[in-house]
Amino acid sequence: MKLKYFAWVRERIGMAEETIEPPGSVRTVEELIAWLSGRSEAYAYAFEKPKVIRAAIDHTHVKSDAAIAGAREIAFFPPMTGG
Amino acid sequence: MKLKYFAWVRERIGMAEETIEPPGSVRTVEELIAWLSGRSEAYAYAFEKPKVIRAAIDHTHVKSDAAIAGAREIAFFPPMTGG
Amino acid sequence: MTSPATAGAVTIRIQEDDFDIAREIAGLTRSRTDIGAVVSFSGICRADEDSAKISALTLEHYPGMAEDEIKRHVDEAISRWPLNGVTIIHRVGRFMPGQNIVLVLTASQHRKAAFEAAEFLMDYLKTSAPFWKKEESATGTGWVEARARDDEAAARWTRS
Amino acid sequence: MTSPATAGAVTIRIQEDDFDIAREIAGLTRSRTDIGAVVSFSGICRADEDSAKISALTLEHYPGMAEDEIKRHVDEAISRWPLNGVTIIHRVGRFMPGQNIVLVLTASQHRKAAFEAAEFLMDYLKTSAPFWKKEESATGTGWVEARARDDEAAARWTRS
Repeated sequence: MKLKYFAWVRERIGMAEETIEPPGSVRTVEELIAWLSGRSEAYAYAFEKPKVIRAAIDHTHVKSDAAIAGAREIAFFPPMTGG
Repeated sequence: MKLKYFAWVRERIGMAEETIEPPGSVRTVEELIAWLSGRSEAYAYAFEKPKVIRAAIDHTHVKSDAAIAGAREIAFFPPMTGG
Repeated sequence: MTSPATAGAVTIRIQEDDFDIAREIAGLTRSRTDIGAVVSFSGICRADEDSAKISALTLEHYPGMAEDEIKRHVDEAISRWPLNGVTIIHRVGRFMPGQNIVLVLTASQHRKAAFEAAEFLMDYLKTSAPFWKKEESATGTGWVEARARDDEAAARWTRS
Repeated sequence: MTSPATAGAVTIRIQEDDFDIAREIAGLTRSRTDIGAVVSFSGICRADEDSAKISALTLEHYPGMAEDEIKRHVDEAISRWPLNGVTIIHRVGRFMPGQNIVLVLTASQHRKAAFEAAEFLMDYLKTSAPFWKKEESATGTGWVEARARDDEAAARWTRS
């Protein structure tokens, strides 16, 4: 699946998008965050306060317990500040 | 004092403004309406439903019991429909 | 009864000519960097006022009082919301469906003040500013009657 | 998740270029005689965001989702208010104080629907559309933090 990062999540991780294949034990958005956080210091820094991070699956906002099965694109970003 | 009429009050009375000197017994806006109504059929028609008529003294909305003493200009008109 | 505006640029005009919203907004915001929100309301002559098909609308006003009454409400809006500027243009004369009738512009640091002040001003223009509308339709001409819903809209701003 | 708009003209654009409010309003109202009220909201880059003096603002967005998310809220606005048209333009890129950032236009027969729908759309753009602001000031650059008051503003539209 494709992951996308925005704003300071993107800056901390150091890239805007990547394609990953998480293990089957990673079932939800929060499990994906925990798994990513274990990959490197940069991910751990980006996700250090997981409650602040917002997620979207295939362009729709989801909660942290949302299942990731079947997702084509998952995005992580801080709370929105547009308008 | 000068009287001004607007919208259908003006049309019913048949003029836009006039200068009058009501007798001293006419002290309030509603007494002025009653006095004017006695002048002719046109005035009686314009003021046939006095509760509908709005009044302003010197450009400020007033209630029907407002005193007319000292007024320079009194206006009568239907409820406003601008905007 | 009229107190001076305490903040920002205030423009009140009653005119026969049309207005240019972009030019009015530019006039309110030009070379300022403290305005974050501009709300505009344009009131337009409709063909389908209630049931009858309207062919034209004539707006009559009370010169002098109309300006004073609008000024009073602009002053009140400025006392209630932190506004950087207010522009109100009310046209008078005869209008066809589709033509502009009234413009209310409010500018503020934040959107809430700009939205609320614009709604407040429109509600009071409808119920308190001395303007009257006469409609022309296939069945004749007649003065528009005031609507209870406009009085209710204005009443919600009354401070207890 | 996206249902088609059920009424009126809907325009959603995310662009770097500035917008022309007069042209957008004309596009919404041209040759129509059923629109009585047009509300526009323009959001402008301010120099004095909270305390620091801002020299520039950069707007980043999530292409694809931003359009989808705005569309969902426009569809909801159309389902809640009798609207004749909605235009939303959100700019992205780098802005100086005084420059336009966002435009929301709503058109309806009556003013109440146009005002409420414009406020609803702005409240949701602020809290739900995937855009992020980064500020530049004399003390450096930093991402703007979301405000509790924006969440509260959006929450008032939640239907129980």
